[in-house]
Parts: sequence; C-alpha cells; structure tokens
Amino acid sequence: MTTMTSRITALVTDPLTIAIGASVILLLVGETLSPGFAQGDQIVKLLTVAAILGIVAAGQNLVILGGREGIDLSVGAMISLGAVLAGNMMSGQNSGIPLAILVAGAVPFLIGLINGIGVTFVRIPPLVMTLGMTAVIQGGLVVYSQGVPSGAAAPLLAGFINRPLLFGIPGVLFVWVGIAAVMLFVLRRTAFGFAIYAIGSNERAATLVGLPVPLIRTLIYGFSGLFAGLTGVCVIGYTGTSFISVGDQYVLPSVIAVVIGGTSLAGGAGGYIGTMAGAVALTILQSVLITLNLDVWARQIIFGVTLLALMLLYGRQKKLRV
Amino acid sequence: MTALSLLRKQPWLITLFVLIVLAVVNTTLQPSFVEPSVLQSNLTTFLPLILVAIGQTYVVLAGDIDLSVGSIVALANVVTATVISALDGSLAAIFAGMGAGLAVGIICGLINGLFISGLRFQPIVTTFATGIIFAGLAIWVMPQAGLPVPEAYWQTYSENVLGIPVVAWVLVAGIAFSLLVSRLPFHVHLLAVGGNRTGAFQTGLRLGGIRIGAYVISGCFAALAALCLTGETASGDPLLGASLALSSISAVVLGGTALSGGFGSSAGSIVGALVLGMIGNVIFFAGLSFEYQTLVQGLIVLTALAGGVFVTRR
Amino acid sequence: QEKTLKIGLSNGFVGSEWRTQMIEEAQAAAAAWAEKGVKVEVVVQSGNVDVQGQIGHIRNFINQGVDAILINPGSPTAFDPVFKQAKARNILVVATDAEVSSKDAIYVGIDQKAWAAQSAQWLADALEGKGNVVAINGIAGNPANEARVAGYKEVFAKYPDIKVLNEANASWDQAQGQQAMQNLLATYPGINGVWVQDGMADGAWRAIEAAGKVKDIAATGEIRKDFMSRWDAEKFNSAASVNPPGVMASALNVAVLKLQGKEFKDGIFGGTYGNAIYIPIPFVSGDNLSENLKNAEGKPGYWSVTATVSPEQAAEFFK
Amino acid sequence: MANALEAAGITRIFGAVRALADARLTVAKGEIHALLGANGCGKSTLCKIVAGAVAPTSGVIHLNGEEARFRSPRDAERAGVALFYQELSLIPQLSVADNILLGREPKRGLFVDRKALNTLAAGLIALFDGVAGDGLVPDAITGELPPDQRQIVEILKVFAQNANLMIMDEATAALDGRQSQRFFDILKAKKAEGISTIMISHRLDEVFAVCDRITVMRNGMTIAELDTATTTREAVVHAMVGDVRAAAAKSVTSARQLPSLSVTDAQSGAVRGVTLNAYAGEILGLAGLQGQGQSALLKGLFGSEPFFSGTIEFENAKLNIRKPSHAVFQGFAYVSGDRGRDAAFQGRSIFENLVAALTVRERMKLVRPATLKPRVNKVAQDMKTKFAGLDMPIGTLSGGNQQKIFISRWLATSPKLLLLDDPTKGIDLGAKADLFALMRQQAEAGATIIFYSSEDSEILDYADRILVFNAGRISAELTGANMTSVNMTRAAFGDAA
Ligand SMILES: Nc1ncnc2c1ncn2[C@@H]1O[C@H](COP(=O)(O)OP(=O)(O)OP(=O)(O)O)[C@@H](O)[C@H]1O
Ligand SMILES: Nc1ncnc2c1ncn2[C@@H]1O[C@H](COP(=O)(O)OP(=O)(O)OP(=O)(O)O)[C@@H](O)[C@H]1O
Ligand SMILES: [Mg+2]
Ligand SMILES: [Mg+2]
Repeated sequence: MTTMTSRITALVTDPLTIAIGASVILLLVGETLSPGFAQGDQIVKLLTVAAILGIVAAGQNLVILGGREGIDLSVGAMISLGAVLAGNMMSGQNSGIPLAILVAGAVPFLIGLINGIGVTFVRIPPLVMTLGMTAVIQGGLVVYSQGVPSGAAAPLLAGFINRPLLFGIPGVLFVWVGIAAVMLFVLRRTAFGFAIYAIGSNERAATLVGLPVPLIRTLIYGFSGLFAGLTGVCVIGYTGTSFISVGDQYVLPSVIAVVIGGTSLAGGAGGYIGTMAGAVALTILQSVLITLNLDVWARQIIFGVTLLALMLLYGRQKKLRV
Repeated sequence: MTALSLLRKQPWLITLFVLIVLAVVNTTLQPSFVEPSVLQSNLTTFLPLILVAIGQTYVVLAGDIDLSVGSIVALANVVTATVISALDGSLAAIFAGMGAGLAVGIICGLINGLFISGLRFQPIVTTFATGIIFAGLAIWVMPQAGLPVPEAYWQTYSENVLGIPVVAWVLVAGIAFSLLVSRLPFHVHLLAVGGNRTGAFQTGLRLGGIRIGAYVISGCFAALAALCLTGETASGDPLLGASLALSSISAVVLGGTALSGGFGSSAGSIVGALVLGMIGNVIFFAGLSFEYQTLVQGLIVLTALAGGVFVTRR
Repeated sequence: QEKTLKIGLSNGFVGSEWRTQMIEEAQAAAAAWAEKGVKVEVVVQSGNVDVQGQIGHIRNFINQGVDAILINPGSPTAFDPVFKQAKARNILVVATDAEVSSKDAIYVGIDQKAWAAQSAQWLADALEGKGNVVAINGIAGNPANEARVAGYKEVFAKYPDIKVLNEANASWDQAQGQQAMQNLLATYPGINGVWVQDGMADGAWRAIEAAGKVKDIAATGEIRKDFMSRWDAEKFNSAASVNPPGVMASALNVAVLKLQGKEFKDGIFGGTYGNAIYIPIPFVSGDNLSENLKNAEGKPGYWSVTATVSPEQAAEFFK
Repeated sequence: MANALEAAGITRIFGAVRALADARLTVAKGEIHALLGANGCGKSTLCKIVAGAVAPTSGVIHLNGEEARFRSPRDAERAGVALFYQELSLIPQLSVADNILLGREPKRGLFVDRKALNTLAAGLIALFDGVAGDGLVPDAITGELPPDQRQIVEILKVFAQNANLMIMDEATAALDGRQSQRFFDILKAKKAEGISTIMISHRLDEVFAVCDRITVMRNGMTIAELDTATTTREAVVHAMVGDVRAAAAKSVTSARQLPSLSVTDAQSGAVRGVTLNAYAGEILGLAGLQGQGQSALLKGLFGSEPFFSGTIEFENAKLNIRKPSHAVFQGFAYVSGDRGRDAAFQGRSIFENLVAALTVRERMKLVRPATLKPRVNKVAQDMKTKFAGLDMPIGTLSGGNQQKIFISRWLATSPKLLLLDDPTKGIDLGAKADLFALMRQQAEAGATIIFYSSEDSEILDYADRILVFNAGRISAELTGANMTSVNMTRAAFGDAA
C-alpha cells in the first residue's frame, strides 16, 4: 500500500513526467488559444526546433552532470563557430558536407578541451571560464569572418533539417534519436558514463577509486564543444546561412532544458531523457508565447512565471530541517 | 606569514597588482590618463559595474548567484525616470524618483531571496527567470528608451561636491560599505552559509534572513548602479544594463571570491571590476584594429582569471 | 601641411555582417578623402557593448582628443550628457542609423519610420488593400524597432481591410524569425502578407517555403546578396527597403566637410529631434532586383545593397 | 527534581524508512548518559530531533519538566541544548575561532570584536592543551586541520554554547586515547556543575569508564535503560545486537616467506623515512597517536599523497605509484574511515557505488549490469550488508552499512594489498566483527593487509604484527607476546620498546 503510493508519488514527481506533462498542457493551451497549433505537421516542426536545442543540451547535460559547478556558457559561441565553419566548408555544395561536419565538430571540440583544461587544471570556475571563452570565440569569429564569405548550407543539409525524410519526419529528428541512443548508452552502459556520474557526485572518491578525473572532466567539456559544433551544422541547415551571433539564443535555454529535465546543477544526478523532454517543453512554451497575441512585456512575464512554476514543481533544493 | 599564504588569504592583492600594471600601461599609452578629468570620466564609466559587483559579491559569498541584476538595473532606471517625470521634475521629484528606484531594487532582491531561500528554488535558473520578468516589467513601464530626467540630476552627477567628484564620493561610499560590512557578524554568517549550508543551519544561524539579506543588498546595489546610470544617461532605457549580470560575476571572481561561496570579499570585487574596465581602456589606447578588439579583450580577461586563480589555488 | 582629421567611430554590436560592412565602408570613405589630399584617420571602437559601454567609447574618444565622433547609437536619449561633454571640447558628434535626442549632435542617416512605411506601402499595394497580415519585429524597446513599428502601423491604418493578426518579436535573429514565422503559419492558415525586417525576413521566407506557400504570400524581404539570389530564383513576391550600410560613410563625409569649416544650410535639419539630415532610402523590388544582383556580382553572400552620400552630394547640405 | 530531558514516544518516518518507531530517552540533571545501539538504529536521528535539526513525526519532549517544541536548532540552543554533530557542522573556510563562536560572536558596537573572539577561542582551545597537537590555534583555517583537530573544534563549539544539555554524537570517533581522556575529564567537570551529557559511542570501554546510565536502542526503539554500575558489557552488547561474534583468530605466524611489500626510506609530508616489510597472509597493524604518519603512509602507498622519495617494491617489482590509479592497477585497495568525503557517491545507487573500483581495476569500457550485479551482490552479502536492493540510493543506508559497501567495493577487485585507514570509524560492534572476519579471510586467501585504527584495542585484538609510529617514523615493531597495551603506549610516546 505505502509502496504503491510512494511509487505513484515518485512517478508524479519524476522530472520526466513533469516535463512531458508540461509539454502536453502547453500544447493544449496553444491549441485552445490558436486552433491548429497542435496539428501533427506543426508538432513535427516544433520537434525539429527542439531537436536543435536538444543536441546542444546533450553537451550541456554532460558538463552539468560532471559537477564542480559545471556549466558551459560558451555553447552559443561554439554553435556560431560551428555554423560559420560549416558554411565556409560547404559553400552551398553537397560535396562539402562531410568536411563541414568534420571541421565544425573538431574545432569546437578542441576549444571545449581548452575549457576543460582551464576548469580542471587551472581551476577557473566553469561559469567564468566558459564566459571568457565566449568572448574569445566571438572575437575570433570577427577576425576569421573578415572578407571571407560566410558560406551557405548545402541543399542536401537544408533539406535534411527542414524537409521530411521518412514518414513525414525530417532527418534531423532521426539524428536526435540517434544522439539520444548514444547518450543513454554512454551514460548507462559504459565505464565513461559511470565515471561522469562518479566525478559529479564525489570527485575525491572518484580519484580514490583510481578514475582519471581530470581527463574525464576535460573530455566532457570537449564533448560539449563537439555537440555545440554539430548544433551549429544543424542551425546553418535550418537557417541556410550563418552569421556570427547565430548561436547566442541557445545558451540559457540549453541550461534550462537540462535543469527542467531533472538534472541537478550540483552534478551527479540526472540524465538525458529528462533533458530531451525539457527541450521539447521549452520549445513549445516559446512557440505558444509567439502565437499569443500579447505585448512583448506580457510574453516575457509569462515566460518567466512559467519557468518559476516549473521550478516550484521540482527544481528545488533540499530542505535543511528534514 | 609568507607572501604566498598572504595571497591565499587575500587573493585580490594579485588583482590589485594587475590593476596597477594596467594603470601604468594605460598612462604610458595615454599620458592624460592621470589628469583628474580623465580619471573622473573613466571612473564614471566603471562605476555601475563596480556597484553591481559589490552587491553580487554578497550573494556569491552565501553560495548563491544573481543573474537578475541587469534587469533590476533596467527596471530601477525606468521607474526612477518615470516617477521623476510623472511628478513635476522638481528637486523633490528627483528624490522621490531615486527613492522609488531604490525601492524597486530592494523589492526585486526580496523577491529573489524569498523564492530562493523561502521556497528553496535553484538560484541560477530562478534569477534568470525573475530577470526575464523584471525586464518585462521595465518594458511595460517604459516601452521605449527616452524620457529625459531633469538637467539638475545629471549635471550634479558629473560635478564636484566639496571639491571631489560625485562619482568619487560614490566609490568611497562603496568601499566604506564594503569595509564596514566585513566587520559585521552578518559577514561571518554569510561566509558560513556559503561555506557549509547544513553546518550553518545546525549552528543555529538564521539562514533565511542571511540569504535574503544578501539578495536585498544585491538588488539595492543594482538600484544604486541604476541611479548612477540615470545620471550618466540622463534618461530611462528598458534595455539598460543587460551585460551587467555576467560581467559582475567575472568581476567577483577576478576579485578573489569563490563562486562556490564561503570565501572572498567585496573589496576584491571592486578591484576586479576596475580591472575589467581598465582592460577595455588599455585595448582602446593600444590602438588595436577593431576586428581584434573583442578577441584581445577576451584573451586578456581569460588570462587574468587564469593567472589569478592559478597563483592562489589551494 | 594640413592637419590630420581624427575621427572616432563607435559601434556597439559585432554580431552582424551589416555592421562590419558599415565600418569598412566608412574606412573606405576615409581612404577616399586621402586621395583628395585630406588626411582622415578613423579610430574604431567596436564590440558587443550596451549603452553604457558605448558611453565608455565616447569618453575614450574625448580623452584622446578626436575631432569628430561617429556613432551608431544604442539609445536615442542616453548619450545626452556625454555628447554635451564632447561638444564642450569642441568635438563634432554625428549619429547614424538611429536618431539621437541630443542637441549637441546631428543625425545623418535614413528615416527609419519612412523606411518601414515604404515597404509597408508596397505590401499594402501588393495585397490590393486587403488581407491578413502578420509582422515580425526586432527587439521591443529598441528605438529603431519602435520607429519602424510606428511606420508600418501608420500605413496599415489607412487600409481598413488589412487586418494585422499578430506581431511577434524575433530579436533580429534569422533563426528566431524562421521559428516565429513557422508558428504563425501554423496558427493562422489565412495569412496573406508578412511585414518583416532585415535578416529575419530571410528566416521568414524559409518558413514560407517550407510550408509551400511561396505563391500565396507576399512578404517584405531583405537586401543581402544571398537572399536576393533566392528571391530571384524562387520568384518571391517581395520587396525591401534598403537600410544601406553606407550610412556611416555618409555620416563621415558630412563630418569631414563640417570639420573643414563649412556651415550647414539653414533649415536643413528636421526629424524627430530637429537635428536630423535624412538621406534617400533605396528600394529593391521585383522591378530592379536583377539590377541589384548585377551590382552584387563578385561580392560575398552577406554583402548588402548599399548607398553612400558622396562628398559631392554631401556638399549640398552646406552653404 | 525534573529530569534534564524526557523524550517519549518519538517516531520519525523518512519516506519508506521508519528511523524511529518508539524512542524514549530520559536523562537526569548532571549525569553522563550513554546512548547505544547498532548502526542505523536511530541514535543520531533521535539526537537531532532533540536538538531541533530534524522534525519528529510524533512524540513529546520535555526539558527540565517543560514541554519543548523546537522548529530549528536555534530554538534548541536558546533552550540550552547543544549537539555535537556526528558529521560535524563546521565551516571549512572559516577560522577555528569563527567556527567555535559562530552565531555568538562577541561584539563591540555593531562589529565583531576580533580580539575578544580570539581570546575566547584560545581559552577554549586551552582545554585540550598538550593533547591537541600542533596547529590548533584560533586563526587556523578549519578545513586545513586534520580530522582529530576538526573534531576537537566541533567539541569546543558545543562547550562554547554553555548548554545545560550537551549531546555528543560519536564525539570521540576521530580522537586518540589521550584526547578522549581529556574530553572525558572535561565532561566530568561539567557534570559537577550540573550539566548533563548524552554520549553516543561505539566504544564500550569509554562508556563504562565515564557514563552513569545507558539507554540502548534497536531498530528505532528504546529497548533497555541500564545503570552502568549494575550492568555488564555482555548485557549491553546483547541488548544492542543480540549475539556477539567471536573475534577472528590470529594467524599462526609460521616461518616467514619473502616479504610481498617492501618500503624503503619513504618520505612525504608526515612520513619521515619509513622502511618496512609486509607479508602475504598477515594483518599488519599501524599504531601510535593520531597523526604520526600512519595515514600518510597508507595514502603514500596508494598514491593519493605520493611519497617524495623512497622506494616501494611489491611482489618483487619496483613500483612508481604517483596516483591512485597506478595503485589500483597493481591490485591495491584503500578504505578510508572518512567515508562521506572519500568514498560515498551520494545520490547514486548502491550498485554504482559498488562497481566503481572494479571498472577501473578491470579496465572496463562497457558496464554490463546483468553480469556485474550478481558478482558485487555476492561480495556485499558476504559482508552481511543490509540493503533493500542494488538500485536503491546509497544514502538510504546507515553509516555502518555504507562502510560495508565501500569495503565490498574493494573486495570485489580481489585486492592483493589492502590498506585500511581507520576503517571502523563509527561502525557498530557487529559490523566491526564482520569486517575483521573478512580481513582475516582475505589474508588467508593470500592478501597483504595493513590497517590503522584510532582504537588501540582493535589493533591489539586483530593485528598479527604491530608497527608503532611516532613523529613520522616507526618507533617500535611489536610481535607475539610483546604485543601489549603497555608496550604500545610506551612506543607511541617515543620510548623505544
Ligand atoms: N534524512 C534521512 N532520510 C532518510 N532516512 C534517514 C534520514 N536520516 C536517517 N535516516 C534513516 O534512519 C535510520 C536511523 O538513522 P540514524 O542516523 O539515527 O542511525 P544511528 O543510530 O545514528 O546510526 P549510526 O550508529 O550509524 O550513527 C537509518 O536507517 C537511516 O537510514
Ligand atoms: N539528509 C539526509 N538525507 C538522506 N539520508 C540521510 C540524511 N541524513 C542522514 N541520512 C541517513 O541516515 C542514516 C544514518 O545517518 P548517520 O549519518 O547518523 O549514520 P552514521 O552515524 O554515519 O552511521 P554509522 O554510525 O554507522 O557510521 C544514514 O543512512 C544516512 O544516509
Ligand atoms: Mg549516527
Ligand atoms: Mg555512527
């Protein structure tokens, strides 16, 4: 009896349930306010946008799980970097896509490793390290994009993101599912994944069982860069062209998607399924707000209040008097 | 006490050293730097960040963070400008406007504190959300930048009082506040709450009051920064201050305060904010081509952070 | 030997190629003066800064002792005190792209409201005075955005059969513009026209294409080469007011003439604050699209259609 | 006269866990009262309820005859109750003086009176003069102190409150014999002033030496209230755990083979030239006062605080161990007594906590729960660990059961060299006996075992050979009949035996 109730309580308070519930409610609200909002076609488009956020949030998720105040604010600049690099590699040619993906993944990965080294070995707080790196990348982009055409998406890539591939679903959604499968496998079935949780939960203990803590921490920042770079490729596929601030709008949403997906900002607890649900909920919320015919200040306030309401449901810190 | 252990206890001394180096470099590049009018003009530029960083420090010391300070600045600024013009623009109206601005800061800080300490919300996301709300309110109060404040306000702000510029008085007041607070029991309690929250609770400290107090101080200093910005810009602008949240955190860290809480000082943050301001200054007077300004500035800030943290890390 | 004219240029946003082109054209204009024997040195401060950061730029220029300051300002009113200080040091201040309220500065640039009205008028005509319209705006509270919103509202107000269904904000961000359009298309199946500004137009058109509604919708466009190429190829029903990146060069040309001691003609100033010299606003529509594309040949994809008030044209403003 | 404390019918339910079912605790004025029970029986929870840090589900508390309802530790403190927290309530970044007087700083006007603060703190520190060790000064940074000094700071923090009822939840766990003795002297002095103390300890010697009465708990219930004078150890132990296990037999040291481990002239911060041999199959005990280099030696061997110089040879191979992973790959294992800091992956499952070392030792790339679970489950069961399921969070276990999990973590790797750094800190008698039986089993299977304990009796009872440490050096080696308390104590204080 008690176990039944406690199981139900556990289910209801599970971040995943809440994020999915929030998504459904938001869809219903959207549909009521403006009929057509929750059509199948529109939902697929929403999911496409959510997929782009979801991919960058995967990297953010790893960094946050790794603990020690892990957060990567440089993902926005890395997305821009990935988009600009990919655009230049492709220049609108399908044949350039492989090189584009390679370069747009590798360069942010390497910069992410630098973030990781700063955080791990120099012990700069992640928030500040990645913020500083943002300025450096943006500055680098200004220098790099001088006189160089900022390129364009290849038609194949644009179609992959924007047009249905199979069963009316665009390719990017399959990619997202693939990334999700990899994330889940890595986090739940590999020693590397176990190690991420371990260092996020107790770094000292992780060192004492012989885990290469600095290496792991450095790598997860690298992976965050990698995911951001790949997001950049998706973004240029979505928008066709890139410009150097194209990624800025993803920074805080990527953190919020992770948090409302139930990953603790303290590290060591959470997972990617919740983050995916968080990305979807956040995307739907933003869409609903765009469709609402309201003044901008009212939209902003509704957005803020909704975030607070989600926090109320499960983003709370532990009670001190138990 | 060895030099290194002194630096560990007062890591902002390194930042102070960096500041002195920057000042020397700047004076070489721009000999007029030491002229009083130039000093005053630079201080006027740096002041809002200094003030916001002082307030941010207390929140960070308690182990929290305040990303809403930029929006509080905007809201306090538009409220001040609106109140002054809604009344008659007289001297009394100016004071009423300033009072309203400060009240906005205090209320915003209180709201943050209540959510975070009272309802146990997660600080980063909460202050991000309240920041969006405060910014929305600012646009509601004043949909578009404008609404000049009376000349008496901004003239006074750029003038001298008792032979010393008003901005210098504000800085002195900020430093005095920082030194006084550092000697209050509140400050130790703040460090305790940030250093080991459970332990602080078990010791019987009033956690709620302390954390809310830190947010109120932060809101208050954001409002003070807004009043300074109002003196600097002579008008209201709902988009003001957007960059202050993140740069104030950089200033706090540069000033030797641990982002995880429990260690540091607002005096350090003042130095940190001055360093951030001076870096931009030096880059300009070094005559760098514009394409490189953002990059070099980013690199210097990152190097300064890395250097400071590297020397003092435990 | 004449002294070198030192001109400071403050730019507070580095996220767009439009701004880069703006600065480069101003530098090119300065180089052009050199060929005429007038030495003009442009000192640029450019970074992602807010109003306060730009005030810092101005202070640095004042402390450095420049002869004139050119600024693309982030606020109409916030610079009043600092411009006053510049004026007190006998520094000429010229704002462009967005008007400023200071009586110590002048504005040389386009009339943002007229800019919007021009394309809104085209849209109204394209819809033959009736239909459902949505608008996608930039950042609420930004002065240029507010002026533009006022511009299109004024035009649509004249057409009782044009109904503005919704106005979204997308921060001048192309991806957000695309996302906003996508949501609007899903919610309002009967959209006939879209009024959208700058790079967001590119995003909006992508959403229109994805929805297969290119034939059914008339929407304003933008002026980057990439977009114009698609516009031409896909036969969009579009037109765009040009906000030329050359405005900064125009401002520079006016400033140099003024520094050379010329006096402005009486009654030349107008605008919201009585300190503006408005310059012509080019317009790209189906009629002159191919011409504009030809001009863009050899330029990078992000290159924008531009126009500059030449020194000769600028001389017209003076006595 | 009313009792200092009367707590009755106290229950507390945490989710599905019933921590307290029906606890009762009566403490008279001016008595030292022991609260005993196995790990996880609810002692700490009961004390935290009395001190306002945990809310009871039901029950009534009377202090000096008046009903008390505390909503926070602050309320309790006002009513004269002070609690020594088992996990300590110190702020690592603050100075010792700040910690001791936190929340009751002497003031001058509005400001903290630093001078008075330091004087007051120095006065309290003086209570442990001569036994506290170097470095315990008012402006030392608390987080940089060794465990025993931190524990003393927490004790002084309790004394500073001038409470009428002091609750000491395993306050001696990290103290050495002399420090504990001083502590008890102070308690007795306070008792003379009419101050009552509740003392939780897993060391029965202490309990019988200083306590007047004993309350024994089992499974969240108070099951016995005894007078120390009229009861026996056997009775107490029986009340606590039901049955007593026999101590593991010592190995009959036959003619020694070649040593499996040889350390030559090892040097590190606290180790000042140690040379030793250890043999496969033996349990080598490290003794001496707290902080004489025993822990540092173990950490050096494990690479977590590598030696500056000296050589380590293991199974005839010279090793260069610079970090723990090097040691793990050699088949070393290290168990710390500070499990919260050094071992627990809080928030993670018992399974994850169990396999952490195994994945490193076997250089796994993939983790297959299906094959690993039976393996680690067996190890944990062998240690008689009590848990509901491998997927439960580690935090649902009591401290003692957690410690068993952390030992099982290493046993799963079949270590060849087992290093134990005060592994029984805060675990109950039953668990302790299980642990030593297991150590013996491992030794008999051929492992080399080196262990340090802050409790001399454990070393005397379970070690085959003893090395006594003093000031970073080995001051004596005790074997066979020389392994006596007297010899150990003499060597500990520096007299070569
Ligand atoms: N905050 C909590 N949440 C969940 N369970 C808890 C909590 N606190 C205590 N418990 C449970 O209550 C029981 C009693 O714990 P308590 O700490 O009182 O034991 P104890 O007697 O102090 O044990 P030990 O000798 O190990 O210190 C344990 O089973 C524990 O799992
Ligand atoms: N805040 C908490 N949340 C969850 N569980 C808790 C909490 N505090 C204590 N517990 C649990 O209560 C139990 C006992 O707590 P406590 O820390 O007193 O054990 P312990 O005294 O360290 O055990 P031992 O004496 O065996 O070493 C443990 O299972 C612990 O995990
Ligand atoms: Mg306990
Ligand atoms: Mg215990």
